[in-house]
Amino acid sequence: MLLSSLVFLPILFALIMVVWPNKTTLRPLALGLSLIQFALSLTIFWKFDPSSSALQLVEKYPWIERFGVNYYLGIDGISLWLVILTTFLLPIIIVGSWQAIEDRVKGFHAALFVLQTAMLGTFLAIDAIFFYIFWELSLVPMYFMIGIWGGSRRIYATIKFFIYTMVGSVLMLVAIIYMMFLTQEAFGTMSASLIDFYRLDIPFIAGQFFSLQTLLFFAFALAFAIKVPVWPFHTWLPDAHVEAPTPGSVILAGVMLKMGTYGLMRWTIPLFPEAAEYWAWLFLLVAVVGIVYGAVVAMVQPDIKKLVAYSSVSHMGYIVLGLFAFNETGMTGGLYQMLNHGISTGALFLLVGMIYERTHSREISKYGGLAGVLPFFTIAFFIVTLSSIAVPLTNGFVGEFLILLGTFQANPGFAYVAVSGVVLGAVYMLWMFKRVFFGPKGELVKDESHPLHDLSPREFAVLIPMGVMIFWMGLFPNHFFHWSNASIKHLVESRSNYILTVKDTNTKTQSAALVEGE
Amino acid sequence: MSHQLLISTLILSPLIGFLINGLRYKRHSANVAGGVATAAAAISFLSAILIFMELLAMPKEGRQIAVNFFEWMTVASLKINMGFLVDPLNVIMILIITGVGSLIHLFSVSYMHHDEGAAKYFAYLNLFLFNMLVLVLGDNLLVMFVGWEGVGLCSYLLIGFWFKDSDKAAAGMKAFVTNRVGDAAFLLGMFLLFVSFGTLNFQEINNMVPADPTFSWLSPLTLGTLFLFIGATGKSAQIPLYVWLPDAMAGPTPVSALIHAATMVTAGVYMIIRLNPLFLHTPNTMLVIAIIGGLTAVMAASIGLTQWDIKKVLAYSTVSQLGYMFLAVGVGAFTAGLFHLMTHAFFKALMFLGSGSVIHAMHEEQDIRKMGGLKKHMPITHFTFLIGWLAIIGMPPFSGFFSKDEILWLSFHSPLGHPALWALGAVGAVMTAFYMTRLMALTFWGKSRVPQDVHPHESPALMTIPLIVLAILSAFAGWLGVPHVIGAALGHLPNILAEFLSLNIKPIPNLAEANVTTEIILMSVSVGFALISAALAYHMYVRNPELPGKFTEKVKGLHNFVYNKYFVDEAYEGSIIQPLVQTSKSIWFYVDVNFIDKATYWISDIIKGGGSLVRSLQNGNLQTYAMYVAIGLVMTLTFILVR
Amino acid sequence: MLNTDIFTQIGLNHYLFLSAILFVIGMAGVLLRRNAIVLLMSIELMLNAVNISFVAFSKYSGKMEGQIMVFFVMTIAAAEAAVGLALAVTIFKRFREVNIRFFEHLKG
Amino acid sequence: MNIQIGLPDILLISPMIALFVASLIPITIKVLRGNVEQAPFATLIQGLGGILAATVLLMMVAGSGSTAFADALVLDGLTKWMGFVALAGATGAVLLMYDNPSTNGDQFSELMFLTLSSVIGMLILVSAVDLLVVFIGLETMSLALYLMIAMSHEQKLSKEAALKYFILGSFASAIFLYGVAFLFGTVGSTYIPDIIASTGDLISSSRLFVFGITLVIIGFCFKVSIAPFHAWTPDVYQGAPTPHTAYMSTAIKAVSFAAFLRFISTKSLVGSENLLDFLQWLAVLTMIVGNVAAILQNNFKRMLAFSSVAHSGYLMVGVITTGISDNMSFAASGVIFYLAAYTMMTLGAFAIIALIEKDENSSVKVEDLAGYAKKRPLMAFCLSLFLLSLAGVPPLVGFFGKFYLFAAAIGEGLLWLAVWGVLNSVISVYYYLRPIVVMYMKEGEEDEAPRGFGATKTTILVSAILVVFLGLISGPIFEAVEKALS
Repeated sequence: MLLSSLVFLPILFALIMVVWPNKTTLRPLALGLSLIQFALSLTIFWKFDPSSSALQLVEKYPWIERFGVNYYLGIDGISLWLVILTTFLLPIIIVGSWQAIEDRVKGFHAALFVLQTAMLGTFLAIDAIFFYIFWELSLVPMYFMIGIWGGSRRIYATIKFFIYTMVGSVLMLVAIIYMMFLTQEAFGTMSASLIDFYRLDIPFIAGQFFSLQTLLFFAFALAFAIKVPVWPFHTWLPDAHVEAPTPGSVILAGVMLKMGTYGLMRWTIPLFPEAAEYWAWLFLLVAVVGIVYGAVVAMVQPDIKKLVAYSSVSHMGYIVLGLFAFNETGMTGGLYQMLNHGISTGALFLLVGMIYERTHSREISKYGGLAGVLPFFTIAFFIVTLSSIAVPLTNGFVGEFLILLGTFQANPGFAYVAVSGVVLGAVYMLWMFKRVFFGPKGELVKDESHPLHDLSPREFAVLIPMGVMIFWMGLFPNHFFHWSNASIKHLVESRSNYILTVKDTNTKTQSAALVEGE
Repeated sequence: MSHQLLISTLILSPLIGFLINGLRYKRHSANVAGGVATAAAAISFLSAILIFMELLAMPKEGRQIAVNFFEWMTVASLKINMGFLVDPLNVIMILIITGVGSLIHLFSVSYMHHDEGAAKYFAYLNLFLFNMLVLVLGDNLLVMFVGWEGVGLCSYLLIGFWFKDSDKAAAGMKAFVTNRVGDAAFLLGMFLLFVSFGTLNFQEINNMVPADPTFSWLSPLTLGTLFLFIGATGKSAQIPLYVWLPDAMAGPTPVSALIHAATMVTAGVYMIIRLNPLFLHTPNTMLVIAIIGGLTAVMAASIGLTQWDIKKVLAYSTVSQLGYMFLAVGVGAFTAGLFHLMTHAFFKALMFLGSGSVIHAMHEEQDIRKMGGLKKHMPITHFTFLIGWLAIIGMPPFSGFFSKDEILWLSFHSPLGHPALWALGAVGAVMTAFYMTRLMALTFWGKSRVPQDVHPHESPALMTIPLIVLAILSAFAGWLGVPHVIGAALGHLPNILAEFLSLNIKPIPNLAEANVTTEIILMSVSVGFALISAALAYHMYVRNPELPGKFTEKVKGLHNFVYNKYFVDEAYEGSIIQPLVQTSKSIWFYVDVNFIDKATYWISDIIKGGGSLVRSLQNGNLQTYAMYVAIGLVMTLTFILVR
Repeated sequence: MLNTDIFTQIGLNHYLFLSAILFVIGMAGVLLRRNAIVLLMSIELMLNAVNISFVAFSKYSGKMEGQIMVFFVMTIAAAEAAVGLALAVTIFKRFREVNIRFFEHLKG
Repeated sequence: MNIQIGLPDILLISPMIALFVASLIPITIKVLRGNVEQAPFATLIQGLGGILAATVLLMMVAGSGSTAFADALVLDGLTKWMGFVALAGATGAVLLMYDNPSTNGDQFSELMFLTLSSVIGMLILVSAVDLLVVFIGLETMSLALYLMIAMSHEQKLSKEAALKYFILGSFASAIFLYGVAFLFGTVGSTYIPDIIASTGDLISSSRLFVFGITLVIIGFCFKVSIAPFHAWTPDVYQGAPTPHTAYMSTAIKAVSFAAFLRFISTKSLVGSENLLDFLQWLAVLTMIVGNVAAILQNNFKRMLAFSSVAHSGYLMVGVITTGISDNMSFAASGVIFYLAAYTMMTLGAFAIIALIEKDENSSVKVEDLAGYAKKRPLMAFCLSLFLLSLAGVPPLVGFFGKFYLFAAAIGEGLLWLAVWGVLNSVISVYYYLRPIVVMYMKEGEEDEAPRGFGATKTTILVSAILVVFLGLISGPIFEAVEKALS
């Protein structure tokens, strides 16, 4: 029941938020609940067997039997860390939004919790329809979050976000249904289970776009590519980020974008191995273009948040690059970079939010000389900047290095271009850092009537876990690889004929009751 | 003491110093902060000495201490250990780093006394030591890269130390970004090596290098070493990535001494020496290295001839001397390269600290046109600077003579060398003698041009003691590597350094027997010309101070060209930075906002256009609606019955 | 079953053409006339065209259901006429107008 | 033929009888009291009682597949489930009528009579297996409806709507009937199973038969508002009182589709490629027309009307699938489930419009919703649920409806229709989100406290609960429907 409670407890929490009568105790309560959720997610480590690439802690109940749709949750090395990332970020977001969100506090926290259910469900669902439901559900709370608590162009941004993501995913729905009929053809009974999808052998004709596997591949890939977002589908992201409130940006960058790359890793690549192999060049190409493009466009942004948003485009390009390297190094790097990006970009958005709360402006040109006024803030920002530009011993470096190495092993040409992102990343981040923190004091900074205060204890509490993770993940990546290695290895080695076994939990006494309805 | 503990102490003591100073950075006591930092550096130095003793106590063949802390990254075949290796090659490096580092820390205590960011400064300095030690001790390329980027980061922080000044912050950023270009190449180099060898461990790589050299330009190893060298040009300020180093003088002067003269900038040289079997395997790369090194030596020296800022002169001098080191490693004279690295560390650190002392005395004035005659105000500084001057212009028997001479000789004599390379080196040496003498003359000798309100004075003892120690080292360190020809002449003095390093450094292949006469002639020629050039400079700047002005008038165009550093910065600005920014802006504006985004608007416009069409058809007249039904009916029947 | 000899005998097709012509006239009336009452009459015409078809088919195929259907249709047509006239009367009372061009407020 | 009308027949039509009796009660009382209205609440109870009785009776008699009146009526699974949907829609609509200023009060008992009469027509329609009975059902239903609309207390637009609906409806009925005549002429019967039996031969040999089939299909297309026969829909939906609009877009639409489904199972689509192609294009056209037109609408009701057209397009995909599928019950259950889902969410949405309307003359613009979320958080939340469900966002019932519908289509190889469908649902997201945007993200002025509206609110809440949970438990429901149909 562990995974079920993990996924559905937040819904309960959301209901509690809605009916909770006392406004002052609402935030502490939300924080407490999210911490409980985090603690619960940590118990996965007790039951999870890292040496196995199989699906673990499986819960499967028939749901819509006519279509072979099951209530099917499971976890393996690929989803494990993303689940932890999600539960880890939520308390931080709640504390981070302590003062930023004044209006409709109940609704905000309810939306947060619903969003958490959707995200965790996306990562844990093993049934295609079940997955799709969570995938789409995640749009709704995010839509409200941007639309209600966002900036001045929030409505434009939120509708753009919703429609963009929906365009991709509806075609995925068609593809999923089509694959369900394929399972019926192949195995006699219809099934929406990912495990059965993996067993399908879908005919592939190289060089022909309108062939079955290629079309299905693109239907899935498009959905994920828009979510990632891969260039050139990225234009919703800067708008959404800029208009979203800080917690929204954090969760969007921190987790929601990962749903796209996770989808590529869990669905697209192993389901359509030949097509993925054949079209890998396309994804490598757009990934590399995204890396460079995101970086150069980020460089000239006048708005800090937009800069960070475009930097996300660049960073997400790295992840896609790593995944489509199809080797263990690249994939591990890709997965690791998902976590890194969640931490570092999440922290960047938190920091941008903090300074925005103080000055109500994000325009780079109005800042300057902040380092002299807000030393602690500067240090925090600098550490996160280091992580973002992948300085060794921070988490960003491990991911970027593995991705680039993996790409180099697979396709050196793309790696040569992608390496330029290393330089450009430093350029846009440091240039922004210089303009905001160094030099003479800018108009917002020297405003005597409105003195700026350095980090408050609450803000420290938000940033310290992020800082700890930055260095922990930079220094001891093996702690993290340990849990995902088996799964990634299995994915890489048996990619052309990928099969996910379900770990027989009956032998384990404590989880004997988990598998039912097989 | 166990090796692990020893090396931990060595590496971690500056880190702890950094943490202490970093956490209490708001308290402005420079003495306490400096004390902590210096102690940390000194502990590190003591450990280095202990390690050195341990190493000496070992049998010659097994002189190495390997320590593995933990597995850093293990993915598939990639296994990276947080492993450190001490062997004769890098024990010298750590002695220099911690030794010179300690002295510079000591110097800084006094120098930074009045700065309110002193604690921060010392924290950065300690962090730098930590990273530098990681760089030289790492037993694989990736751990080296940790230090490699780490020192760049500290350099960035220290150059931009006085961040309130936009230009200084910009200089820091320039340093970091230029280094990043090199680092990106370094990464590619690493990838190529990893793909070729399946490992990044230095020893394994060096053992796996094929015996026969490869002459292909496109072989992975040639490309790999070339990329590593590009990485080195970034860190070690060689053409074309040297541009950051002169700007880096925006940082506090002791920083320039430590980072931008003695240690960090030599990392590239160290890296190449570390991988010397590999580089010897790729003669093409070696040729490139030698040419770039030689050219850098001359070009930087020529710029040094014209500069007026005392630190800029020293900075270009550093670039030039680094060029010598690359010239050395490029011709396979790795020992000579390391030797020059060491002597240069001493005398250049000395000169930078000396200039710091001068600047301190002149109340932050750096223009040598406003100095002159400081000899009588600052005797100790002048004397130590004098020794540095003698060393750098290669005056026997000071240290610079031995190391520079060996480089020049081997660039002529080595099968990888060429007389042209020797000529480049010699021209560089002549120029060096000229501009260093000019610097001495304008600063210390001649008439005083010090403004009225400035009263120069000798620096306090905390500053002069390091100067004196470094002066002693600059004067005598050369005897560690006495060239064969002189050693023979003086009664078989051994080349201690070469023997000590013999385990790590592969000899130059096919090196012919030295021709003593040629060697002595070449030596005399370079020393002789250097002396003449120094004398000329003395004549021009002390005897006839109006002469240089007249001379520059005559070659105004050339002078301007050189004085403005060959307009390289402007060229970079105009050909790379501005186009990049402009292109980025237009990409953002035309591609992102006005194409990709607009494309989605077109779709929505089409949809809305369809909407207006339907709306206009929906005109409210029920007969029109009936007409639609009728038309639909007719069309359906036509379609179904006629088709 | 169908008698094709249209020169000697009035066959099914004649009735069908007649019914088609009537139906089209009715349709044209609905499409072209302005008066709501006339529209109602046109619809009645269409229904009667249908009735002719029914009867003709019934006659020529010998199945009597067709005749019975006509009664159903007539009944319903009557009900329709009743409702239609009631509507027309209400509208006329309210607006003093039965020109259907008057009723174009709902559009767009 | 030996025609015998016995007790079994009477029992089988007992739901209709119950409704008929119930419809007469209020109006009889009014007559007995000398043309004085009784309390509207009593009328409501009597009407609802009739509907409830009909539901219970339907549950008892339907589903067996037994036939009544010489095979003119059949009470099979389709009858049962579509009857339920129709009765549910009618219940909601009656509840709305009770509260709505343009329908309640004066003449409420007459309205109840007409409403229940049209429900009787619906039940006839869903159980008819003879085209003539279909026609009678259609007319019973429609004639009552024309009058219901015309009876609105609103004086201008409702009259126009009624006139338009009446003339166009009769026009379409005539076309339908003309088609029936040709089917009769070629097949010799109007009994649907007979038509099915002879389709195989006639579809390729007899043009008159195809002509007849086409006309009948167009008649149905008009009723379910398939473009280009949809033009009446927005005008009538907008002009009619909101409860009637809700009624039309749920119950009426559902039963029309039920009859359409019954007819389409003649397999005429399998035999005629042209007809099949044409219907597919009509389905696509309908989706596009409905969605693109809805995007530009400001009037909330009109927007939902166009959205209703678009949904007819989606449903048409299911109907076409049913027409060509060997496993008809599978595809048909998709359509039925979609209709049930659609009934829930549309009813809810219109109920909220009814709640916002101030008096019988007011029309609700999308902008009028500004700040609604602050004023009535629960109602705003419910409306968001309905709209998101209409847009097909999981896990609401609308998503499952689309899922079953398109799954069946994909299973039959109509992939491209499914693609069109889902792409259109993306377009629809744009206008479904707009009211949500306005409610939650724009500030509006305060207004007076809400009036009673207990019945409306009940409708809304029940619909909302169903919208949330019906989808999650849809598996067993779908299977039950499919079992009942096969």
